[in-house]
Amino acid sequence: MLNIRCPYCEEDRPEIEFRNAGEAHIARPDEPDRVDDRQWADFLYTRDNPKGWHAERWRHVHGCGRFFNAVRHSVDDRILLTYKAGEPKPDIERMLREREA
Amino acid sequence: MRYHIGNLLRGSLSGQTGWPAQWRDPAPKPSYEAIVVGAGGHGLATAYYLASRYGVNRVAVLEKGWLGGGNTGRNTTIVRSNYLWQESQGIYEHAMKLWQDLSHELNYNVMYSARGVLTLAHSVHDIQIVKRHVHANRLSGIDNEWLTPAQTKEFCPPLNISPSLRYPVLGASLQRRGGTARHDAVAWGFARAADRLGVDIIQNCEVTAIRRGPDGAVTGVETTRGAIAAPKIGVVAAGHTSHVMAMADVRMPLESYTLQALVSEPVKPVLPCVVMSNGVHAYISQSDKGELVIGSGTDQYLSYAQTGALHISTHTLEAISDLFPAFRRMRMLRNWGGIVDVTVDRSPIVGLTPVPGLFVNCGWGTGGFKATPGSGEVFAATIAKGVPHPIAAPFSMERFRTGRLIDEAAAAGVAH
Amino acid sequence: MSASYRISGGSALKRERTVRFRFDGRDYVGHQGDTLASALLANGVGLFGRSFKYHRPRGIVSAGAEEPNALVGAFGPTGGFTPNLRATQVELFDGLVAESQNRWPSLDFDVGAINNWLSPLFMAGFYYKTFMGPKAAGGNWVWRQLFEPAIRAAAGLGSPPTEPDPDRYASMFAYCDLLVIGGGAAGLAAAETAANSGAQVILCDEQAEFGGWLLSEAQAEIEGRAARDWAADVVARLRGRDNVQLLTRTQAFGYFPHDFVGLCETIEDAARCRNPALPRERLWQVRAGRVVVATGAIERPLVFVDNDRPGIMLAGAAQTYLQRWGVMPGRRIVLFTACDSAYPTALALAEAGGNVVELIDLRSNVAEALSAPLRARNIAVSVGAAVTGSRGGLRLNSVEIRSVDRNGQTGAMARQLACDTLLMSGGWTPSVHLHSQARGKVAWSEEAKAFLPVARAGGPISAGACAGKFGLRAAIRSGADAALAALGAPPTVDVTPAVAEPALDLTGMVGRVPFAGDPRRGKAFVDFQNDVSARDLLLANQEGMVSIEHVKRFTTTGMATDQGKTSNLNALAIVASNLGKPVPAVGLTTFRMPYTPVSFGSFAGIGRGDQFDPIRRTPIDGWAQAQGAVFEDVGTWKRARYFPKPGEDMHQAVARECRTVRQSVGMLDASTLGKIEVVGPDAAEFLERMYVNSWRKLAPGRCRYGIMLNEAGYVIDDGVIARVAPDRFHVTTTTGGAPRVLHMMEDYLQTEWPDLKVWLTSTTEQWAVIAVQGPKAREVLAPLIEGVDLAPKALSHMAYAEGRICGVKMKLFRVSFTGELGYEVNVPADYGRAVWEAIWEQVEKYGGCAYGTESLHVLRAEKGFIIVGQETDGTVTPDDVGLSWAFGKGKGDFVGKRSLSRTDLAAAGRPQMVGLLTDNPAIVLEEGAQIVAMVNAPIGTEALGHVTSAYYSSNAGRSIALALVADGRNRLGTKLHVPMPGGSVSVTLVEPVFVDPKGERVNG
Amino acid sequence: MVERRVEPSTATVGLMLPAFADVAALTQTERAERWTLRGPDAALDGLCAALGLARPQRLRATVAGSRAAFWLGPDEILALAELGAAPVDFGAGSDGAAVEVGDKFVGLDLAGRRADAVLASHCPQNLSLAAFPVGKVSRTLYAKVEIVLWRRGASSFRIEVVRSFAPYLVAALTAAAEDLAALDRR
Ligand SMILES: Cc1cc2nc3c(=O)[nH]c(=O)nc-3n(C[C@H](O)[C@H](O)[C@H](O)COP(=O)(O)OP(=O)(O)OC[C@H]3O[C@@H](n4cnc5c(N)ncnc54)[C@H](O)[C@@H]3O)c2cc1C
Ligand SMILES: NC(=O)c1ccc[n+]([C@@H]2O[C@H](COP(=O)([O-])OP(=O)(O)OC[C@H]3O[C@@H](n4cnc5c(N)ncnc54)[C@H](O)[C@@H]3O)[C@@H](O)[C@H]2O)c1
Ligand SMILES: Cc1cc2nc3c(=O)[nH]c(=O)nc-3n(C[C@H](O)[C@H](O)[C@H](O)COP(=O)(O)O)c2cc1C
Ligand SMILES: [Zn+2]
Repeated sequence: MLNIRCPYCEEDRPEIEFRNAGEAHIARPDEPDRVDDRQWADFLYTRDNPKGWHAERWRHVHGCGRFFNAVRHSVDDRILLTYKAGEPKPDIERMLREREA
Repeated sequence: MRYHIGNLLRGSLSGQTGWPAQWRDPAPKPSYEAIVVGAGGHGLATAYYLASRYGVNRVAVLEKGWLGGGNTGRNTTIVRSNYLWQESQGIYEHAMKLWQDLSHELNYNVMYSARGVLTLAHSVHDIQIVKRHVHANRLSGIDNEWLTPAQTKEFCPPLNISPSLRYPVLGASLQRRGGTARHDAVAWGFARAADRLGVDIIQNCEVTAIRRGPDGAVTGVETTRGAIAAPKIGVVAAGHTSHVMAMADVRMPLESYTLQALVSEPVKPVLPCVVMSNGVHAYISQSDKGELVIGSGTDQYLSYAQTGALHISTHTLEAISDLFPAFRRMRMLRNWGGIVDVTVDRSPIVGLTPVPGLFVNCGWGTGGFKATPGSGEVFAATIAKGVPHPIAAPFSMERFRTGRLIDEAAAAGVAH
Repeated sequence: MSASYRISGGSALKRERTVRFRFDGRDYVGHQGDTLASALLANGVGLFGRSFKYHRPRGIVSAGAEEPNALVGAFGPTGGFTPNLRATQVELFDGLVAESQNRWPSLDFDVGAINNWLSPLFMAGFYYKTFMGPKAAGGNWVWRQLFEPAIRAAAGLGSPPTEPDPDRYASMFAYCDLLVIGGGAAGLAAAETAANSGAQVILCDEQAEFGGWLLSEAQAEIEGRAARDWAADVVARLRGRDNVQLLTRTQAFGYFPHDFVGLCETIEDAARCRNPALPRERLWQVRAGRVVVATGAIERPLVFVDNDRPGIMLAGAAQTYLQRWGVMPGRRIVLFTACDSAYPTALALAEAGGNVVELIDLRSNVAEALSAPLRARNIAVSVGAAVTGSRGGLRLNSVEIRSVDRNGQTGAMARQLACDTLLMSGGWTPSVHLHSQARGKVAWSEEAKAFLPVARAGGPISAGACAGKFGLRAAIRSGADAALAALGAPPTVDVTPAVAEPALDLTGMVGRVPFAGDPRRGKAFVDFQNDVSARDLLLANQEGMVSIEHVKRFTTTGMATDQGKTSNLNALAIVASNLGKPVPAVGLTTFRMPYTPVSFGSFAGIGRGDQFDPIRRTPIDGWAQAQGAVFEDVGTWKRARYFPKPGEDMHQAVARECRTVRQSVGMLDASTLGKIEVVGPDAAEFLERMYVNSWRKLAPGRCRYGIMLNEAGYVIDDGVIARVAPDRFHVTTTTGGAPRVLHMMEDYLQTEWPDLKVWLTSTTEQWAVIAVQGPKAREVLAPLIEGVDLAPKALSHMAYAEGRICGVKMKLFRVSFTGELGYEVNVPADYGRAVWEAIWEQVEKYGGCAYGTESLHVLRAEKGFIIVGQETDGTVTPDDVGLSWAFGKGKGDFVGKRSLSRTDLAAAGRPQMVGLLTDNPAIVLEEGAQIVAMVNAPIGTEALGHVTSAYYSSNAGRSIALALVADGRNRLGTKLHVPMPGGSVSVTLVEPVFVDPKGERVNG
Repeated sequence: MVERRVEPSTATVGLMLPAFADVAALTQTERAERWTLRGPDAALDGLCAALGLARPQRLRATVAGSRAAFWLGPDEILALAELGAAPVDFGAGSDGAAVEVGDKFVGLDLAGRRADAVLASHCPQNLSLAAFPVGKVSRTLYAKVEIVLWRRGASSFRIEVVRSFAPYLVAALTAAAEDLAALDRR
């Protein structure tokens, strides 16, 4: 059971309080009618599915109720950071370099 | 040397020293007619049928680890074909027919055991869904029958059909040809048979890049054991498909999750069939060796770790203990995970890709073991001919654009 | 009966308390503190079971969790039976009944032992090569009917439990700064060091007592006293602290991400005899700040031909039986070792009066300091020699010994040495299981002949023997250091107590003991339980199984219930030598949870019966129960399905209820309907985007039927939505869909449109909902209601009003899911039952009835209203089910809209909802039945659709059905066929409305 | 004028815990009024003020007399008030929402020597006094149901649970208390 820091509660909480909601930063087209079927299908279904760092959405559904994002490593489950919904996708490479330094 | 009781008896006089290696350990050649990426059951079956039925013999199967070590080696081995949609019935029933004689075809006892698969219904809504499957299957000539709770109990004595269960058993469908097969034997049987037809199975050889010509078409792969050329590449990498396809700049409608399974300590025969419940999320059978083989759900998040969370297996064992109150005293012997690649409609993708020469067979998610021979056969045809096999055609990537999904999940909860 | 192998001593025993127990039908006596293994050994029982495949007689090998052989079935204090228990871990209690396994008719005489003679046939993987049956005879049939059942009957170990488990299982979540796994020297030192620094500490050990090897130690002293006394002191100090939680009989079985560790605590059976209310086990789920793993090392057997006879045991185990349980393992004892630890063992046994005849050491160079004390006690010490075989029946009676030269060649001459007990030691394997489960890497150490844990920043820290620190002082020191490192405390001065210990080299050997002749001759067992011998490994390699993972699966080595604790390293070394590779190039198989098997019950905990999932009941449920309603599960809710009168079956009850509703009035408990209050200045705009309908122009006080799609364009929910105020909507959802819909709304609101000022609150359970439907509905309610004018003009169909009923605050909806004049009365849940009863009094006056969900389904089907999840299955668009009319005209984007124009969703000929009338009005179709164009359609005919709903309608006086049929609306009036096992049923496609097609009745 | 008047019936939550009073006692609280308050801070300030309460800070409660407000999330508060006081006027047109949920929840008081352990048996949060001090509130899980947990003292808690889940919750608490009673006496 992962230990996830909720950026709203500002506490680490057990995974079962949360619900995962898939890849983060996939913007819903502003004007869906203007995108073609392929772009729409990409929005609906195509995902990066990376083996490595992954920005993903979570909701603290049995806690504060808020959606937020986490950068988690899909192989070893380390969580680099969590941040509030609406905040930009962090520069993961840079963060990792800074960690190292 | 053929596998045969006579040879085994003869072998017993000489300490079984006469058996040759089941497959060679060849070094990669510079080029092949076709490369299959991934030596899981599907990849090996693809190679076997390419060589045996479609005349493509200069084939290499590249495997980053040991053959059969992916999901093929870690699944709960349920085999059935009682799917809802005609497209699915087509491909799974194609496989089901091949299972019937697979041991002979491969000269390898894959221990296909038609023990019957029960799918339990726990509510009025479940009954509607299960019966819809039964009717659809009957029309397609796929055996599937409805059992009352009493008949279900008769077929599976340890099952608790008490009406006081939290989710009582209100009946079940039974596919009698459904059952299990020995997962390792399937991989090994296909590997040995393909090897005998000249296919090079190259283990410890991870594909790290896909090479493409100026026209965009594939020309080969780079691997941890050097570059290998081929005009056709079939990617059959299950949970790792997105990762491999990204090497050719193709993004896939897939997400990879860890799916767990576990076995109990072995006991004498107690469970005569396979029991599945989508309602309480439990899948169970007993292996030839005596362990109860139990399937859990996936973790909720994307993962390439082959271990799952404790609360997931906990939930499964709760369900199993409720359905089989005596099994509560059984003990978990080993728990593991596999990485399954899941599409939004829980149906596979088999066919061509936007990259010429690149073919893909993936998205079998939590339920592709049963399809192994059928999937291999139609994928081999697709690679050999360059056009989708009719059975595979509906499973193209195009369906995500047109919306013509084959949504087994919507209709059945989970597809195992 | 006297326990003839019991001598004095035995620190674990309470000698004054005797315990009676039964094994294989014979009664024995032991002491409190005994395990089944120690008590039987004390009674001279050496034969414990039969092996998996060859049914070879087997005795005890070890004294702990690693035991491969001595598996028994036993009944617990409350009567529950468990197979495959290790006798070494079964604690005695008065009245224990245990039995051996995998033998017939008896342990002494087992027919299955014939397999031992057939073993040349039954080598690894034999079943893949045969039993396929003659192809002509339909090979599969022969396999299924003949061979497979035979294989299955032979396989398996113990008998399965057959009775429902009578026991309880408890659970606990725990947090700590430091979790210490293993309470030997290293673990105790780690726990005490951490405790001293003020940290919250949990220390667990799978055994009944803390101390680990210290309890078996015979020579070493700490601060001038027996090592076990030091352990007792540390434990006593730890017990006195409130920042330490001590857990004995508690196995750490699984290590999960983010330092989450699963522990299984076993409650002592003797205590459960005294108090049957005690749970059997308790699952601990521990989130640890840091973890110190101090799980010790496991001794390796030596692999030589016939090394599995009863009487052949690990040397350390013998020392443990002696020290802890006062058991002398045999009458004539020989030791065979590849490391130093057997020497103190030999001495200890001799000092306790044992007849130790000889120690055989594989090594040629052995320090005089080791052997001299043995020789002084008349124990012969033969160095550069090996045991190469054994003889005996149900117990060992002699071993074969040969010299071994420096190149590992055995001499030609063999001598036989009579003995009933051989104690072996191949060296010690660090228990890196949990470190590996935590995704820690291990590295091969050639000096230690072991894989040692490689520390990872932030990961668990291994200490003591499991980290290759075999000496006592080294173990204590490494435990203390590990605790400091884990807590980030500065390294302190060395506070390790003064330890006096012999310097022992525990390296030993891995692989197969040197042997003479053909490697395929005889069975030198590697994995005792699964009967895997060195020649099976050789066969696997010969057949091309070169990956250790293939070898494992082909031979099943390491796959038994002990998971290869004693065998894995030997197996892999043998494979390495077969392949001519170094050991690390072959590599280990994966360590998986659980460390030792854990009962399903422990995982399942309280989750059984009604506690499996919450049973949700409405405020009115008690009334329905009192009326004898029959309930159905709808999601987690129990809903009244129908209310049978005496003698009525479901069909009769439903027919009556449906008739009554249309003729006078009926009431339904609709409290489970999902309800969401949507509030805020942008509420209408938000709904505009979430539903296909328009909401901006809906006036306060009015309702509208809303349809919700997912982004892929398929119908996922529906419900009536009332505008309560300009900025406030009362949204209803399906019963099952409520949480999903709220989650999805929150998702869009929080992440797509955070600019919208809208706030959502689930009010599902705030309001009890009573639907009153039928021509008399108004008369029924009018006398009870205040503040709302029920007159049709004042409160027309799809109107909403607030007022009071029976003095209680009420939200009133004039809506109808039956097509009749109808209301839905919402009152605060605590008033639900009382208001229901008040309305019921009225309803009874009009000859009305209460109706359940089954009648509800019939009534709505008569009107062609869909049920999401029944007419729809996640692949159905609004147009498919005839709901295009609901689309808001000229409205902008909404969830799912874009998808509706995708090729397939916009295509002609999609399945469309229609009504079906069977030619024979008495035949009720089966839901889920298929629909085809042809009578008696042959197999393989493509279905045109399926029946989604089918009922007998007492109001229509015939059966009715709804269906999804390809291009259905264009086929109205045509005949199609429903193939059933007994033949086709012909149906005519009609508009999906069977009662009141003009829809006049809602107007009352 | 309507003749018929009815009384409320309190949600029945099943067996309480008297037999394990040495472990912990569980009692159902009186019926109460409750509101879910939602909105940005400014709106919540106003809504709380209407109840005579200060807006609670993250994971905390504010209390005034028999009223209390629990922080559930950055835009969500659960407010409690004794029945029968003067009706509350939240005022119209604020940027937030006050929704009546008095009967949605059932309140339970759990207190006693081992109250924390009874909770820790099935609640996955860290309930040590350091991590969950007196005055802290959190929405979380107990076995399979969601609860709102408020620590009122070192060994006393208030639990709010959605009414249909209450019987399950009480049964789970009871099982935990039974097990602890037996285990402690071991
Ligand atoms: C726990 C569990 C239970 C399941 N239960 C069932 C069940 O009961 N019934 C059922 O029908 N199905 C079940 N499944 C699903 C089934 O196992 C899979 O669908 C099926 O085995 C997939 O076969 P495959 O050959 O495509 O994949 P795999 O066997 O996973 O083979 C893919 C191979 O590709 C290799 N590979 C990946 N990347 C590379 C690379 N870059 N280079 C070289 N090689 C690479 C991998 O190492 C792997 O060996 C289950 C799955 C799991 C995990
Ligand atoms: N024969 C010998 O002379 C010999 C051999 C090896 C080690 N030793 C001695 O062993 C000691 C090493 O101390 P140590 O503390 O490292 O090891 P240890 O063996 O004394 O203690 C390890 C403890 O961990 C427990 N354990 C193992 N796995 C567990 C799990 N998964 N969950 C819970 N508990 C688990 C065991 O029950 C055991 O009590 C030293 O005293 C050393 O001298 C002696
Ligand atoms: C059907 C089936 C039965 C299994 N039976 C056993 C078993 O009896 N003993 C065992 O140790 N493992 C058993 N396993 C699990 C394997 O040991 C192993 O965990 C699994 O193949 C995944 O590989 P990994 O754990 O090496 O990652 C079984 C696996 C499967 C798929
Ligand atoms: Zn939060």
